[in-house]
Amino acid sequence: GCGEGNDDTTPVNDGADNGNEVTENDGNNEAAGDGEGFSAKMVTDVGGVDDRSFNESAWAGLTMFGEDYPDVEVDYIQSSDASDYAPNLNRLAREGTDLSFAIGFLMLDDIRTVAEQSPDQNFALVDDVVRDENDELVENIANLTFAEHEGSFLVGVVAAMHTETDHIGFIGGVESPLIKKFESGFKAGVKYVNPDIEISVQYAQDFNDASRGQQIADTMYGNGADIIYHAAGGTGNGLFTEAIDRAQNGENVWAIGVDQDQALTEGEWAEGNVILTSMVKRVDQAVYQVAEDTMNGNFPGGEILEFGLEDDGVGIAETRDNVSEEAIEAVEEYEAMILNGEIEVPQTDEEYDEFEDSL
Amino acid sequence: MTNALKSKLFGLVIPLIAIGFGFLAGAVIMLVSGNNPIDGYVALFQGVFGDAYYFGETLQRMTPLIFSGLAVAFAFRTGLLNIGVEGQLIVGWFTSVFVGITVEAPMAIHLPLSLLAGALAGALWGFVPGLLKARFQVHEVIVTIMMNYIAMHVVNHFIRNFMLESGQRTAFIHGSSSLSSDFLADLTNFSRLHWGFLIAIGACVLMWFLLWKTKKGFELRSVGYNQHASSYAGMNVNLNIILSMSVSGAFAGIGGAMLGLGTYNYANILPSFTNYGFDGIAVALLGASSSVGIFLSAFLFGGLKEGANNMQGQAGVAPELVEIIIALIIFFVASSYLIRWIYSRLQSSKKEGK
Amino acid sequence: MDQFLLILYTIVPAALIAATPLLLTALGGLFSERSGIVNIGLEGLMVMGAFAGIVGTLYFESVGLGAASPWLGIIVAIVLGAIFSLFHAVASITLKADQIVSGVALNFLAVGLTVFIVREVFERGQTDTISARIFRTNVPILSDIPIIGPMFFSRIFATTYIAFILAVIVWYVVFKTPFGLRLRSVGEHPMAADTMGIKVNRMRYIGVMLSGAFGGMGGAVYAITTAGNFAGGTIVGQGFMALAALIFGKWHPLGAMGAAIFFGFAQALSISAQQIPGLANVPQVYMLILPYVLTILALAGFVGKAEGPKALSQPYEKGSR
Amino acid sequence: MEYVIEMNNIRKEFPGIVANDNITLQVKQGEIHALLGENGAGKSTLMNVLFGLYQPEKGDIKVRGEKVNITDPNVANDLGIGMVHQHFMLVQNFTVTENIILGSEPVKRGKIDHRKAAKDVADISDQYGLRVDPNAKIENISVGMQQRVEILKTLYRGADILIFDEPTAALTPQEIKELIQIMKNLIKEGKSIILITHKLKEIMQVCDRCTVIRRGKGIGTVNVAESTENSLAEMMVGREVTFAVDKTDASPKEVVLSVKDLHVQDSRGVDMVNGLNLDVRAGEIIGVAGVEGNGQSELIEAITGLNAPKKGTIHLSGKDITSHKPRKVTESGVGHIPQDRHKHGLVLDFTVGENILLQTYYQKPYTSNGILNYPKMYDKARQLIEEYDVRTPSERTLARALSGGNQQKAIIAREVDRSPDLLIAAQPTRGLDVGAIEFIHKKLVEERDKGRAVLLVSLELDEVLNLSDRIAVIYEGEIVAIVDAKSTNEKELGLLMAGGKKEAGEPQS
Ligand SMILES: Nc1ncnc2c1ncn2[C@@H]1O[C@H](COP(=O)(O)OP(=O)(O)OP(=O)(O)O)[C@@H](O)[C@H]1O
Ligand SMILES: Nc1ncnc2c1ncn2[C@@H]1O[C@H](COP(=O)(O)OP(=O)(O)OP(=O)(O)O)[C@@H](O)[C@H]1O
Ligand SMILES: [Mg+2]
Ligand SMILES: [Mg+2]
Repeated sequence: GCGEGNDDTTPVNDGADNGNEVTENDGNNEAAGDGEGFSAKMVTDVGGVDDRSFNESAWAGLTMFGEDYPDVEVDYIQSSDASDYAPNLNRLAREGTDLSFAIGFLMLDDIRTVAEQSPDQNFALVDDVVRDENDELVENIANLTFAEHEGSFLVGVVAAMHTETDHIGFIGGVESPLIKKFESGFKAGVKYVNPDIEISVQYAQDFNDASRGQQIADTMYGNGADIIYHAAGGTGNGLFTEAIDRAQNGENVWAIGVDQDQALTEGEWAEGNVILTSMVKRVDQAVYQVAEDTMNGNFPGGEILEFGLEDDGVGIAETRDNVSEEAIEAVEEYEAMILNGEIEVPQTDEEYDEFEDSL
Repeated sequence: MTNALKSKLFGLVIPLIAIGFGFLAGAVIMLVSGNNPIDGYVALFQGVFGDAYYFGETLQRMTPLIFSGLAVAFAFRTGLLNIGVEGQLIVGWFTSVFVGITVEAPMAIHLPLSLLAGALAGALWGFVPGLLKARFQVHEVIVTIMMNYIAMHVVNHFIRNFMLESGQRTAFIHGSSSLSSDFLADLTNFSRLHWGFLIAIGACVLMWFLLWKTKKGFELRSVGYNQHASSYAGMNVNLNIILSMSVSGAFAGIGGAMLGLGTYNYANILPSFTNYGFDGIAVALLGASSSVGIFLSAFLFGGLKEGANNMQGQAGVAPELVEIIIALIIFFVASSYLIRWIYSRLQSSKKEGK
Repeated sequence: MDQFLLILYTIVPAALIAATPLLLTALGGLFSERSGIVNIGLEGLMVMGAFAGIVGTLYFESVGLGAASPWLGIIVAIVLGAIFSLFHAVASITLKADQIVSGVALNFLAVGLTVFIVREVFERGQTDTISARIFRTNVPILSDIPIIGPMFFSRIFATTYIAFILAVIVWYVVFKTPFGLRLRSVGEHPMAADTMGIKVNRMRYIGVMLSGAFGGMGGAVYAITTAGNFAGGTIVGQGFMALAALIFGKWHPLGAMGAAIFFGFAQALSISAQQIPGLANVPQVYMLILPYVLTILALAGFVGKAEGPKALSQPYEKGSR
Repeated sequence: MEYVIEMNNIRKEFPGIVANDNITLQVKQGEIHALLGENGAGKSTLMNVLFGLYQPEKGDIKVRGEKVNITDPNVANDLGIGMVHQHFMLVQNFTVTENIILGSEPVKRGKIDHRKAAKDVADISDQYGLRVDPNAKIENISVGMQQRVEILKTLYRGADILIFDEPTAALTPQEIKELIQIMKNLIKEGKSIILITHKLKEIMQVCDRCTVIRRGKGIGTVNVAESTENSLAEMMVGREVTFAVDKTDASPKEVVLSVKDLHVQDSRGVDMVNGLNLDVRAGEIIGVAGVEGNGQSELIEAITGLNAPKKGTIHLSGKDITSHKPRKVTESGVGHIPQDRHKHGLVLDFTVGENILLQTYYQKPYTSNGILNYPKMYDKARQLIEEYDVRTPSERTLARALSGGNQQKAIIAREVDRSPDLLIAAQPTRGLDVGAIEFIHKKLVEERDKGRAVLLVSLELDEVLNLSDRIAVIYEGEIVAIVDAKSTNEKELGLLMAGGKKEAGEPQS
């Protein structure tokens, strides 16, 4: 959920991996099971298609969709900066794309405008909900959201079970309602396990300042926190650097990754990995599912789809080498409680305050 | 006379040659990296001229660039390097949107008021380094760099705490302060082209007029070239420095208003700089700090950036290539010495040949 | 009191670490500007250095050089930075381009080129993360000194010490050696230098290339010690801050060192303050803008006029005046 | 081997101009050889060719009989040629020693050996009687001192052929005297000298032979002993030149400028003017004579509003203008020809026309309602260019491209045309050739005769004596004496300028 960073990385599809041709589309949305003539494409936000975050994940979902249905056409366009969103969405619409994904809530306003202008085409927004002037959902936009708070709750549980200092940290990127979901859910998870654990929270107000991330982590660890969770994109790199450094120094500190199974790409050093676990967000599955449904004539236009624990839309990462048996058991237990409604995970500051009072 | 004409013509030819060289180098890079340069450039040009929509977007995109270019150039003419256009643009964006949201008035009042607010905010952001330069001889480059960061954080703070509507942005401005134009949008197939484009053209004329046709402009240029002689001639050097930075900031501020009142109709929390200000440095320098030059180079910039999106979609060429091409064009323009040298070589060998 | 010291024990090392890339790059800028060539392209040189440092480290890691990899990566960055700076040198010295324009072009080129190459090599917009790291160290014995030890000699990267030692070396070279005298003369009065038989353009090439080497090192140190990988957004603005440090320090190596520490300190303070009881409730925006406001106040208050080398930004043409 | 230097048929072109056209210069061992010519005649160019800064298109150079190819100053240095440039080639914020050793520094373990350097410099300065403070920064020492540093630079490198390009233009009379002595010492030590100067008197005084060039062409070489000032001038300009300023007696009227008890500090806060009193009347030229640095600049700055006085009053035609802004002072009727025309007088990157309007651009008809009227401005500029004989291709040519004399004429046109009640002329002829000097002197006298008050500040005693009606001697920020120009002489002035009292003549410390 932290692709808002200004990662100027905008790699390109050199055609090899997606084997698509630009085909003239007659604009008709025939819903055919074999996918003949069906096209699903996406516009990345400035993070780029390989941001090791939700853009990459979304593209993985589309790619898989393309592999499973060889006759469909999948593709993406990357945005170099925020002013590219509207033209890029328009570009897809103009090409007659059957289903255009906008990856990231930053495209909320742009997708609304474009969708209004191209009422015959289907769109989907990842991470937010589009409403028109009358506060109604838009017919030709599907809204894909995730229960980041629930996933964050679970890694909060893991953190609470592992902390030895009873002090845990959270580093946010730029403060926004989305990142607040991560923060609130995480804090709730920690407190649910042990209300006495101290939690330090700091926002870097930047998704790309590793130096800031490192210093925040340094201060948090220095003040006694031993596990830090981040939802801060590139700023999080500083957290990992700091954690590795301290681990190398013999300190028992951990970091928790976000969006993807970050232990696979980050956190490694000579004697192991400082990433305790990660909160993954399965944008790939969500995208795949919506694309498939649309192809089959079931476009969920005007609906809000929330991908949560239930359908594995969010959860803790596969890599759990560092997580104790106990913690995993606890996670499973709490997951069940969330699913059956016993625990209502907070998403905002207000909800969190209520939640904390209720403990 | 013919000599003067010749040198003027030559001044026009150099950027063209430079642009040619830049594209040539881009083609070589495409070849080396396994792309087809012809496909790439066809896609690039189609991405600008291929459809009224893209063309409209290109014009929309160049609008703030014109302003940031003018801002840099205006200060430059007065001997000041304004690296703070970025910050001035950000506060201009925010303030114009603030007025656009909070004030209710008929369009005839509201729109100019919002633009003015943007201009004033930008001017204030330019005034500070100008004042410090005039009063304490503090180097404007450092102060403007610092002011950029201050602008971004302060604006984000205001939006986050007082004006946040959905996601990371403020509410939409009232229609009465919006530059958006159904007419222009229809004309260009729903692009976001807005009336600000005409204001930008007006601003080019205004800068040219200010600098070359007014008394103040005469003083500003004079101070830019020689502060000592200017003060001997009775001009108030400090006042002119402050004025220059403020006007420069005002241009930048209106550039921000173009985004706030035209392109987006809201302001949002900026996770990082917009880069319009920094691009403005390049636009101004490529345009030789002249109004016409800035207009053309803003078009080149806007077009390249717009076309880059099509280039990746249609020809599979990375959009960074455009950045490389821009860098090389700037390089060749700056190194016009090289072009002149080659030219004079050609001339003399022609002579010898006869 | 203890509380206060504990805070300093966090802030001071953090400040020194944050100052390191700025200082290195500012020292580079010093060589270039002292020779009379404005270098607004420091940002681009840092980008190139960060790129080369990370790619170099990854390469040496992959061929099994282990802990030596980041150091070799830094050396690669120094060399590549120096080579890349030739772009600025050729344009502004040989081709007599406007030095600001050429620097701006360099910045554009660095970002475009590195990301383009990263894509070619890694087939994605960012590199892998390095796993061979440079770690913070405690200096034996010195770190045991009370108060001073935990502040200055604990948990600091070796690169930080290297940067500070380099600042002193640069000061010595620039102000005590014939090379330094010639370099400065070229930046002050190139024609005078020319009449004394000094090759003006050659000195300027050396100045710019040194700025490339140092800027490259600065970028690499940042990327290797802090970011861990390279992407287009790894270096955003640090080069401009280094330029500010250079001017703030009045084009003097030790001045630049002071300025870099000042920036680092202000940043560390602004970050740590939020976790200091009492300061934690100050609205964050004040802390975020603190480094920049402090800098402006310092400049207006006591640093004041900074005059650069006299011939700065003027191309040298034999016989002109 | 009669000639140490032989430059044969030298040709050097600049874009659009032939600066040296087939010039031949032959210098004998042990002589002081003068090179004479109008501004822009090509003297500096010729010397820069000899020194290796420029490559000639044609011609050859022989040094001590051997043909050489001087590709850069290093080669010239190796051949024993040293040059003292017209515009000093000194790094302002370096010390004297650093400037001298630059490029051939004594080194000890990688570090500049300052001790040895200081000793070497001291040795040479003793040998030739060139006193300098080796540790002083150039920016803090006088022009005369700076010149000695320039000479020491060449000697330090073992030069025995020295080129002096207009060395006396910026010197005080005392310094000129010392320089002449130094040159004579150098000849005694076996050196040869090429001297460029516009001051015929100096040529007559020290030179053996003189080569004259005009508009890039060699006119000829003569023995100085067989020539007169007039004959040299004629050779140079191509017509007869009058030296004496042609003027009638002054008829002073009411007081225009009245300065009372003026105290002024310079930019560093040092007291430079200390209780100065001075009246200038309409219809007279008052010359301020004094050694440089005795408060002349500060006096002018205070009058023109560039520097607010600490104490005292300045009245113009009875109106108090103390501490008024420059613009107001100008409008009250003050014209000012500043001493440094490049720094203060002109915006070199503006056109000649714009420069000519630099004081009046904001007035009608050039500006109305804040809008400039360029056609009117250029009309005016053309008229003045004509009237004041400013030689420029057009009014739209950049001021930078004009020769010093013509730049000065443009400034004079600008300042005089406004008919100011008070005209302040600071060093109005510095570095100009006799033709231009003649013109400027004539203009100043004309203004006086029109009833203007003229305040002339000059380091050139001849000029002060020739032009002024009364002479005010300034010493340590005070006017110590006012003498009648006709009844005084150089000797008396010299004494007064050095702080001697008029009657008693006893020197103060
Ligand atoms: N670098 C240059 N580029 C172009 N033209 C030049 C250059 N230097 C000199 N000139 C031209 O060459 C001619 C001779 O110039 P030079 O400096 O030799 O004159 P000069 O005799 O030394 O004059 P002065 O008495 O004023 O010192 C002038 O007309 C001038 O315009
Ligand atoms: N780069 C140049 N381009 C064109 N003309 C030049 C250049 N450099 C010098 N000149 C011209 O050379 C001539 C003589 O130059 P010189 O350096 O001798 O100055 P000058 O006329 O004596 O003035 P001053 O002594 O007051 O500086 C002038 O006409 C001057 O404008
Ligand atoms: Mg000359
Ligand atoms: Mg001269």
